[in-house]
Amino acid sequence: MTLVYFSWIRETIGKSEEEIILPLDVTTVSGLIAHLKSLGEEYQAALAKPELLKIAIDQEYAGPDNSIASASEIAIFPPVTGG
Amino acid sequence: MTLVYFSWIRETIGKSEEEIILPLDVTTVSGLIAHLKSLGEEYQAALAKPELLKIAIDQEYAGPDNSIASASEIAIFPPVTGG
Amino acid sequence: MINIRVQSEAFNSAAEGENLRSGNLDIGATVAFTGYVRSEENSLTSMTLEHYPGMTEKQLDKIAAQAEERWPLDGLTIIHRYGKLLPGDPIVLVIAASRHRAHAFSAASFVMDFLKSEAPFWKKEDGKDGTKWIAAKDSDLNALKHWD
Amino acid sequence: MINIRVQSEAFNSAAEGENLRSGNLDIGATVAFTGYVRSEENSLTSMTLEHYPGMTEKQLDKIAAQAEERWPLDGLTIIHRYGKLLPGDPIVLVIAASRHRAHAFSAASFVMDFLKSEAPFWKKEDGKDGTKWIAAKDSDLNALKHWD
Repeated sequence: MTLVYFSWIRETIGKSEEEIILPLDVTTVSGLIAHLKSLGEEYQAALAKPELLKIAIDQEYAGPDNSIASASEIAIFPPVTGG
Repeated sequence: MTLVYFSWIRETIGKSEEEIILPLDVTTVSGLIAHLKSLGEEYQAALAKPELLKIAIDQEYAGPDNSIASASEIAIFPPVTGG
Repeated sequence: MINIRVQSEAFNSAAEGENLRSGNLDIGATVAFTGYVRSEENSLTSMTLEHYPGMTEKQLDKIAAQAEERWPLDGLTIIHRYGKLLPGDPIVLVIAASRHRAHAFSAASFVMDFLKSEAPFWKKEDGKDGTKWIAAKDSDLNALKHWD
Repeated sequence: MINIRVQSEAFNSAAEGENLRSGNLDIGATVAFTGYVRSEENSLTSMTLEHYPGMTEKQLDKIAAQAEERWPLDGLTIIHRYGKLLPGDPIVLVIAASRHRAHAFSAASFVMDFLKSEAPFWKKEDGKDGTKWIAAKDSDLNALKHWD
């Protein structure tokens, strides 16, 4: 599974994308976030505030309870500010 | 006093403007319309339907009861259709 | 800045937009409305717009002043053509400039609604059914109720 | 006709409007929204827009399709820039074309409201207070409620 990061989440984690192999018990968006936070300080800092996280599974918006079982690309980014 | 006409009211009356001297008892917009209708068939035809008449006194919209005492130019035209 | 013009010539909407902004870096949004001569199923040959010189400008000034009172605008342009126009020709341009988009949208829409019902213009169509003056639409009068 | 582009280059709003109309004589109205890089009191040096290639286009397609479902449109253009922009530079252009003005106004305004909250763009400002990512505004989320 590919993870992609944007904006200050990308900068705080320190990379724009990475391949990840998840433990079998990580099956939802919220489980993924919790798992990532266990990987190090930079993840903890970037993902500390759930209200500032937007998630897209294969380029469609997803909520915390969404399954990530069949996802190939998951994006994590802050609320958007275009226009 | 100058009267000016626009659109099909101008075409029906057959002139775009005219100078007129009014009887002393014609003091309001509705009085003016009634007086003009007495001047001939073309005025009767043009002014037959009050709901299709818009009046401006010195280039400001006016209603049937408005005084025309100090008017120098009165315009009669149908509802507008610009834009 | 308020720019109001009544003219027979065509206008250049991009140049008018640039002129309205004229380097004002507070402006975050412009909304430009353009109205065109329609011709459904090629029913129309040409259109002639008559207006009431003097009163037209006064009415447009008044509408622009009302828009500026209601919303914090950085600029407003109103250009309306008269004379003979062909299908597809632009008739009217309204551009509202503001810090924030909602004000620009509201102001441009407000100006068009009031222009339609208060600016003394009249359209005459030449088409396959002959020549006729266009009747005012109830929908245009009803549109004013949004702004009460 | 729906035209959607995400690009670093500037756009020409007049040419985009002509392209959208492209001789369709049913079109009576276009509403063109342009958003610009603001710089209050010259606080801003430059702005950099990041986006999520692929998802951006998908979201814009979806917003455009929703607008076409809600209103009878004859055309809709959405162009959004990314990369480094300077104060006063245009960021986004939305043009809605329709037979009647109210639909063009509504559609352009709807597209902007949803683009602001759903299209994955992020603005970073370089200015006299250093470099910072712009925070999303509650007012933009609230704007969506108009369309429920």
